Amino acid sequence: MTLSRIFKRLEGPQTMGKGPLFWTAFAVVLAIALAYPLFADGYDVGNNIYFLNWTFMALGLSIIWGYGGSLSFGQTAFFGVAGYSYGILTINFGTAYGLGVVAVLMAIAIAALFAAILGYFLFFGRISGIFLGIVTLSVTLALERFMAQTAGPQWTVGSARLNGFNGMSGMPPLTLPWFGGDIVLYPDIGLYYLVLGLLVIIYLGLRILVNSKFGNVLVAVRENPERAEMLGYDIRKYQLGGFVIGAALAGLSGALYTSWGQYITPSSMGITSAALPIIWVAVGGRSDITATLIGTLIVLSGFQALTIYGSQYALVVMGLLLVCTVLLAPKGLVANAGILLGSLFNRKNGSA
Amino acid sequence: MTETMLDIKGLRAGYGGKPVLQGVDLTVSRGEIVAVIGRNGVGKSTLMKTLIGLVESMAGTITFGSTELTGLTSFRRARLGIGYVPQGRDVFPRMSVKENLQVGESMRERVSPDVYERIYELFPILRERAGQQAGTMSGGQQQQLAIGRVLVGSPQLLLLDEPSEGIQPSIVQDIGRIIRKLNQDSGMTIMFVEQNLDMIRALAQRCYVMDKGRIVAHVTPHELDDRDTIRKYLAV
Amino acid sequence: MDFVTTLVSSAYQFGDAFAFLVLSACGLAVIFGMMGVINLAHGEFIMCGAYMTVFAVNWGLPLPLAIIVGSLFAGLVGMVIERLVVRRLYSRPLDSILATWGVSLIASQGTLILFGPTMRGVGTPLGSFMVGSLSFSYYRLVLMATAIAVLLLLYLVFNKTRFGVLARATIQAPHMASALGVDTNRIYTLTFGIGAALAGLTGGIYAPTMTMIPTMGTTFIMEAFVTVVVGGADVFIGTAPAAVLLAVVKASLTSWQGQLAGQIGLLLAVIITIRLLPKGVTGFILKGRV
Amino acid sequence: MTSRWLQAGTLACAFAVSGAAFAADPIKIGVLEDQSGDFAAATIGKVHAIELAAEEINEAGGIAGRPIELVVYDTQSDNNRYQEFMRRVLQRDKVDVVFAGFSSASREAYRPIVNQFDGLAFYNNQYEGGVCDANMIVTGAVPEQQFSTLIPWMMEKYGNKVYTIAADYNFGQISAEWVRNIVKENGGEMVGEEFIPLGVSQFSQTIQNIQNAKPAFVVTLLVGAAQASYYEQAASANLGLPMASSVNVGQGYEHKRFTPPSLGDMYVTTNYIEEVDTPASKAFLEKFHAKYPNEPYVNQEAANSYIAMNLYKQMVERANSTKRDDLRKVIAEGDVCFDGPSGNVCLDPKSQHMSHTIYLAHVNKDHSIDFPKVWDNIKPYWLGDEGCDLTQSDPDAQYTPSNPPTKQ
Amino acid sequence: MAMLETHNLNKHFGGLHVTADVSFTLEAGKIHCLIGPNGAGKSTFFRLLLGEHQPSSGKIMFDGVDITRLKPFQRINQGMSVKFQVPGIFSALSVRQNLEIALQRRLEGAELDAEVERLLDFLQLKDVASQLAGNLSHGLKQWLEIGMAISLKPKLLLLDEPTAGMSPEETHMTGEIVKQLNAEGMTVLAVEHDMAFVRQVAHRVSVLHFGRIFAEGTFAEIVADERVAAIYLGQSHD
Repeated sequence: MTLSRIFKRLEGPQTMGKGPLFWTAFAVVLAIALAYPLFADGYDVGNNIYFLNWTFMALGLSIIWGYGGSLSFGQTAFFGVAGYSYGILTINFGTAYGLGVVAVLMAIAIAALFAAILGYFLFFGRISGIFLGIVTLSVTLALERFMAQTAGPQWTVGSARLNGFNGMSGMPPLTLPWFGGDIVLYPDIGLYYLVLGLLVIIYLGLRILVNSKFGNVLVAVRENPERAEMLGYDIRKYQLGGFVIGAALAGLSGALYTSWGQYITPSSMGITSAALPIIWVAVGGRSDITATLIGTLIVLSGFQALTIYGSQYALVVMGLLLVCTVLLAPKGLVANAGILLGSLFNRKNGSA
Repeated sequence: MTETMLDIKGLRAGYGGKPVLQGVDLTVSRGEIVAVIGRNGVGKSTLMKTLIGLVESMAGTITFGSTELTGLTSFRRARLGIGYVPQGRDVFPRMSVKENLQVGESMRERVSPDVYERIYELFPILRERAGQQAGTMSGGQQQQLAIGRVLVGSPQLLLLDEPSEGIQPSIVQDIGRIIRKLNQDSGMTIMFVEQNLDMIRALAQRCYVMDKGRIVAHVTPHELDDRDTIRKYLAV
Repeated sequence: MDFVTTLVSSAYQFGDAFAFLVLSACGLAVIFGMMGVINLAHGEFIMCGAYMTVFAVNWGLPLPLAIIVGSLFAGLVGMVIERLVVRRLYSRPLDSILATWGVSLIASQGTLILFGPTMRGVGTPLGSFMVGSLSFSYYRLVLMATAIAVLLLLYLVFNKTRFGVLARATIQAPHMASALGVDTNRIYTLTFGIGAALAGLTGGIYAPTMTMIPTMGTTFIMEAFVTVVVGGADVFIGTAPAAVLLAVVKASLTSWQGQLAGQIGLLLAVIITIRLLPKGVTGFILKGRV
Repeated sequence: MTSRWLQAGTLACAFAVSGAAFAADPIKIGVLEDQSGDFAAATIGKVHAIELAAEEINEAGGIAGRPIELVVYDTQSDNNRYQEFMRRVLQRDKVDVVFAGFSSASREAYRPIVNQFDGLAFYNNQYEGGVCDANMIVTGAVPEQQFSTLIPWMMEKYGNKVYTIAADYNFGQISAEWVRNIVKENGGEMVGEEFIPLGVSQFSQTIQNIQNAKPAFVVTLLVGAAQASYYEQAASANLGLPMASSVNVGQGYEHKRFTPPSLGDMYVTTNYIEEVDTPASKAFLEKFHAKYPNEPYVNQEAANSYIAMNLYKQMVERANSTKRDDLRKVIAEGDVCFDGPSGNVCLDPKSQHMSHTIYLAHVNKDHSIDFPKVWDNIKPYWLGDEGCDLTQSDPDAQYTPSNPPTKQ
Repeated sequence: MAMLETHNLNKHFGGLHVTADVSFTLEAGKIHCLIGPNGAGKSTFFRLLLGEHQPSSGKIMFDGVDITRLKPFQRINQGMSVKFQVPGIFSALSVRQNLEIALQRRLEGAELDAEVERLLDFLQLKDVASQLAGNLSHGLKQWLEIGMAISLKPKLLLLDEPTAGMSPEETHMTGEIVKQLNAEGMTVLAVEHDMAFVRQVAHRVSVLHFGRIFAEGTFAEIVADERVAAIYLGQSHD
């Protein structure tokens, strides 16, 4: 009974996939993911951590854009802020004794705070739609340009040099406090399970969130902001809330990325980087977190494969893919496929 | 005088898949002035919008002269000689009166230069205010502009959607007089949607009565002198 | 430095910043203001104009003619892209951001594949003049004059020509314009084409002063966006005053504290603007009007 | 050409030439260079130079009898791609050595990964100096080699008032620091120093600042295509001052890309450019053009990459191993040298950087090049002097003059 | 007692005066209908009450509080609620969720669930509860929106043409719903031009004409007023 109540909170009209079939598939995928390091080589495990790192940022964008209807072009700004914060904190204080985890949490908090301040200006200034996109992009580019010029020795925080365009490096990898000594999480199996675990928790948590009251209002604001306001909701607060959650998730990506590669640069916030999350989310299907998650992983691995095998044509193919997706599958490839699958399945059921 | 200008058969149209027009049949002959009357919300404006192509029709035919209109975009219909004056006027608010008039030129390949003179004679206020921003004018002035604007394209058929709406009675009478003059002088065919009895009586030769997306009656303006008829077909 | 030299030098710096802001932004502003589309391929249209200009010079055309060829070519490409892609997305402005981003990826990498990583430019013509101890480039004056000419031309096109009247009518009430016989699709195509041609003109006219690489358009992008954000939707009452304002900020900060201060000043201007004037200068000027 | 074709082609060549002799396991060399994106112009030649060297070495019997197999990825001028592909070549392709990186940012992006997997990487670029890392071998020239020669010479010839404009990032900042220190040591005066944010392409104000300061010459440490617009704009404003640089011409062949005379009177210290008029250089250029007839320019990075391949061959053959520690023992002997297109070069055991012959290239008004001065065997002394000694310890760090190693 | 009062409310757009000196009082506990020909300024007046437009001058008092400068959602939280002319629903959410979003303003848990069921019953939406609201018929959308509006338990319910696009049966049914809500203590202001509906529900009727209150009285008084018939039908009143 309790189990069914939990499932009830995980399901709802805001998320695709429900019922035993979906959860069986979910369990199978999860089981494969858990067993994966047993039969994959170190490179694949490390590479998959890298892919999984980015999904948090994509999920965050799905919340603010797909569910909340406000396009943020500034996800990478929060990514960068958290990445630098993690770097500064861990270079100064190290990651032992659980300080690494604290640093990740603080990095996320700083990114969220930055988003709260920026979002206050944006949403309480009633900036919406396409203009919101330009403004968030401008802020992101500003941040990139600012960080790129911090090469001089005066730009240090404690013992951490921001190091300008070349980027900040030398931060220790994440460690988890454990009985009998900390576990150092290099990009191998340990970090894989940590990131996978985080992803499962956040995915399920977001499912609950978007199917909760807050999620309902968020979608209500997207669907019909006037009506939502006329139900007495201060829609600006909900938009801000979605924005901050999205930023915090981008921050998690940023902190994990920085610990993964022990490196963060301003170009993580440049225009190309800023556009990438939008592409992942749009290609997958922005208004569903499952579609976003699958889409992000497909696009990331697809683009990497293109770069490996397509060489200089990779970028051209990416551009074409983007244009075609927008024109032919406006809801996103994964979401459209999901809808198709759903209707096929229903039809079969109906005729049977 | 019996040449058919507009022939509508079984027209169904509406918004978002929901038909507002439930099969409208109606004809207008060349040179006529025909009114479509009815309560609010029965589909009169939707009919006008469907005729000019702003609402897509779902079924039925609209024949203008010998041309089938369904499937044509609205600018093509306008260029065939249908002038449309919408409810609420829809002047271009941040453009001058003169510029508003110039947009009407798009209905024709070539517009004779004296057309503006003729329009200014009909509506002297437009000459006076030629440089003023249209959005800053009163409702009555905007209505005159909206009619003047469509006359620049010398339409054969003029569609007027509630020309009296929100306008002072004296101006309503002026507008009525001008429309009649257009019909008499140049034989312009006029179809209008109206609730204003003064306007209907002053102008219409025939009236179609609409209710719930259908034509439910066909009356003469004289019949509207009867209180019960009014009560039956119009509001209050 | 004597007074005259200081004055000339300040005016020159202001004019230079103004020209760069106006020319960077005008194409973007026309497309955004008139059609509500954010054209992320703006930089690539600039690059397209610049490359075409250099090709035309290499074919033996004189530079001014080559710039016009470059501009027209960019406009043509713009119209094709409007037809193929942007047209389908007018009801989905956010998706048009994605699509134009895709176009920009294809364009810049496609150019790299076709023409290589760099191309030899054309030299800057016209030489220099001296005021006091300082020498100035005549060509920069041409840039300033072009910026003003572009604004003037845009004003004339959109206010004094038939096309301009129809374009503004289409923007203000597309359905009504269509019902009056205006082929609104054609207007959209032409407007997008004008925006692209303006970007191409910017590319062409800056081509002699810059390095020719496929990503050259990106150096204009930040200034372009900043100007459009501060200016808001209308080219005339928004972009032009915004460019004046930002040029003052940029030129004075740059001369006072260096290039970085100038750049940061621009961005602060954006932040302040969105708080005080969420709809940009346009919104401020139109406030209280219809 | 895709990376796979490259690999296949190289392999095919190798097998065709020496047949059965190559039954031995190939030596795998990872190549991560930017073949698209912002930096492509300067780096495509590096890939070609590596391919040229690999072909030559394979034709001559390979490295200790083992053929070279190249694993080439296009890093798209994108730091993330460096991280992805460095991991890939080390973990998946299990290469013996990696030749990687153009920008310092890309080097810093991959360096932690090389350290993590304890790999060995060659960085074949001229850069701001200071990398003290046992996993790295740097063959590019560093500031002490380029500025200790260039600046005193310029001051002697033109006067001692110096104005620096530099890209506002690590390379520019650190190089400017070097210039500042050397100018001071030689009794000169800095009349101005200006840092230009990356991506800025408009220089009117800067040009005026320079005119106001009236320097004897300008040190231009500009980077990237946008900033290269300076030369055109300065020429058009008739600035007319001599320029000194460590980065232009040798890397981005601006004198070939810009219309004369915008680079007129520029002096550059470089360890190689294709105009270098020695028999070794001419032979190298000839081989290069025979293989890549359409190469627009053979720059110093291409030469360094070619040299690096040959140095690696020598190290492996002397160590009879590809293990990093064995190779470093060879380097520690202090006589890993190669007589290549740029003259004789040797690896410095303390810093694992390379000594160079430094050519002073002078760009004439018509953009032809002459060499008023050549300095032989300039050593990368700074790191060693400051206390970086990789034979003793491996700090995995990058130092700068304002942030030197803590001396023991 | 006055639930809602406006004092000399003016609104003009450029040269266009949409409402002029509207002083209007709505008694608590009444159903008050606002009628008038198209373009009389009804919807502008409505938007002024909601706070979607700011008046050029004048004052709005609601239940003793000056709400003239309050934002729309703050007015709602003062105890008013609105149903728009074009149904303002959340198309991508289910009918049940639409109601939940409205009800979660004041209820939660089992109480909320019970109230959802009660409303679904009351509005006869039970059969379509799990459908997406966007797929409902026009009439059902209208009811759903009324349901959302009354979920807030407002003191004052504002209805903008609540029966637009409804069949006579649906219109009648809507009238009954409104009367029942009023009987439960809700004050109602409806802009409407369906006279059958006005006759069915109105305690009091005001006629808006050229942005002014032209006449006011009971339904019978208004119908009997020849001047009202005249302006409605555009007859010159001489």
